Amino acid sequence: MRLVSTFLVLFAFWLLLSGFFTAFLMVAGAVTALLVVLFSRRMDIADREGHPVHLAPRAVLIYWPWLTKEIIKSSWQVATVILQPGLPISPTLVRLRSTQKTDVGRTVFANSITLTPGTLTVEAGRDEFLVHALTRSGARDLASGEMDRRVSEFEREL
Amino acid sequence: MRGDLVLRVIAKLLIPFILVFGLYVQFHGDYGPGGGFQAGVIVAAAIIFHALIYGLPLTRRAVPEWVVELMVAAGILLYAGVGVATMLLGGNFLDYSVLAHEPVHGQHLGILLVELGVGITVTGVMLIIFYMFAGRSRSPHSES
Amino acid sequence: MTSQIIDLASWLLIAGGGIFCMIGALGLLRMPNFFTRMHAASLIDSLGAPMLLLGMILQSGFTLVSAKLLFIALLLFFTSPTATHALARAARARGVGPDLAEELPTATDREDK
Amino acid sequence: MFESAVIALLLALTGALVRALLGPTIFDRTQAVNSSGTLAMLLLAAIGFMNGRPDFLDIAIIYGLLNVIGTIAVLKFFQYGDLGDPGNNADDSDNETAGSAK
Repeated sequence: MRLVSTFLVLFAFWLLLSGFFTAFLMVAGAVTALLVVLFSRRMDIADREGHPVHLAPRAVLIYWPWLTKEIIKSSWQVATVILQPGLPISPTLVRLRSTQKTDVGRTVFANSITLTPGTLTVEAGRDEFLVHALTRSGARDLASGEMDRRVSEFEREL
Repeated sequence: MRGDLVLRVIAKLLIPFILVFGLYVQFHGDYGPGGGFQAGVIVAAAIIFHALIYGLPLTRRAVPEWVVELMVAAGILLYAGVGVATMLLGGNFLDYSVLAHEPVHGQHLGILLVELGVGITVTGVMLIIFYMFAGRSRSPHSES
Repeated sequence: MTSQIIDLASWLLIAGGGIFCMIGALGLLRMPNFFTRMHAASLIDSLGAPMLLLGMILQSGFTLVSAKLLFIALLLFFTSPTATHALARAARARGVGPDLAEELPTATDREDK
Repeated sequence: MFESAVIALLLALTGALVRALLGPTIFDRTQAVNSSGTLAMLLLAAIGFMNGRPDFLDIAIIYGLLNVIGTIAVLKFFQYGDLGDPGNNADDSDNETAGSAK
């Protein structure tokens, strides 16, 4: 079942890349997608972790808009910090507790932290992250745990 | 690097798409920038990425060394075979027009096969180079 | 009318993306040590690049070109934080100090913010 | 207008390259090279638009892919001194082996 959906996603990827809908290229795309599915099974990467299609709707509709807003907000802060002549930085390392249950959820959390400028994940452990923040206020925002809560909510219903 | 969960999960997500992209470049050589050489490099890069994250032994199990050696030989054989086939059919070496009834079809087929040969060979050579580099430094007992 | 609005929006996005890329590069030059520089670089990756790409998507309309631009944006979205995280992790393992402004607050005393 | 975007990207690229030249540690240089890879990718797309030939986008995608794989390869080499190492011994215990990379 998962292999079928992987196949469909990869075939759609091919069609969007190609844009030529001749018979030969369609067949080539289908063969390609099939080969890649089989090969990724052989490489042992075609499991639930490697193809989290069940998360896609929630990601696109709920999580990404919020993340975009966060990125814009913190980018603005970092940009003003860079442009000030005094360079008012106060680098901080924070340990955060993460409440995600799966590795995909932890990865989403870690990458969301890194993606927002001003904070970056240094160490992603099982239930504790080591985060470096450019300013103390950025670290405090992160420690309020809103992002953690949203990621946990997003990865639920697995 | 398998201990790092971020790298592991993202690599799992990414590698199939890189492979499809590589084969897309392979088959669209006559429409845009691309062709056998680039496609071979991209496919090899995907496999090298797998080796970087999951370690060489696992990759060697998925793509054994004899397969890689076979790929190098088979690609060149395909290339030369097309050439010889065109000669047998009465044209010059790599004169694709004689491969099918219509010259244009023949040219398409010929270019496709030759590019496929180039792609397979390039993938094989890249992987052999990588296997040699990566297997050399610490483990003299290579498990080929 | 709507096409003019879209045009204006795309130029604004492209201009903003260019400006943010330059700010990021400036930060890359100005920041005092490695970890703080990485924050400046992530400004390029996570705001400058998507703004530029979104502007180009608006310019090209609903075509295959914009599908490819979207792929580039998604690729950046997944890979750039991964590369940044790998860099930070490797640097810390190698002993490049983060040069902190204050002592390390633990997970327990973050509650009393 | 794409011209000004290209100029802005070139300026940013210059900054990143200066950092790559100056960078005291290997990680600074790797970071700068990674950033300049991103910028070069954007530059390819912008130049493609400027010339009205968006074919360049395929090359931009390839650039982005190789940028990440290259960065991780460099990091792995400096951390383990070996590209094929599975790195099973998890997290922080690799400091000693990292020393042998030189």
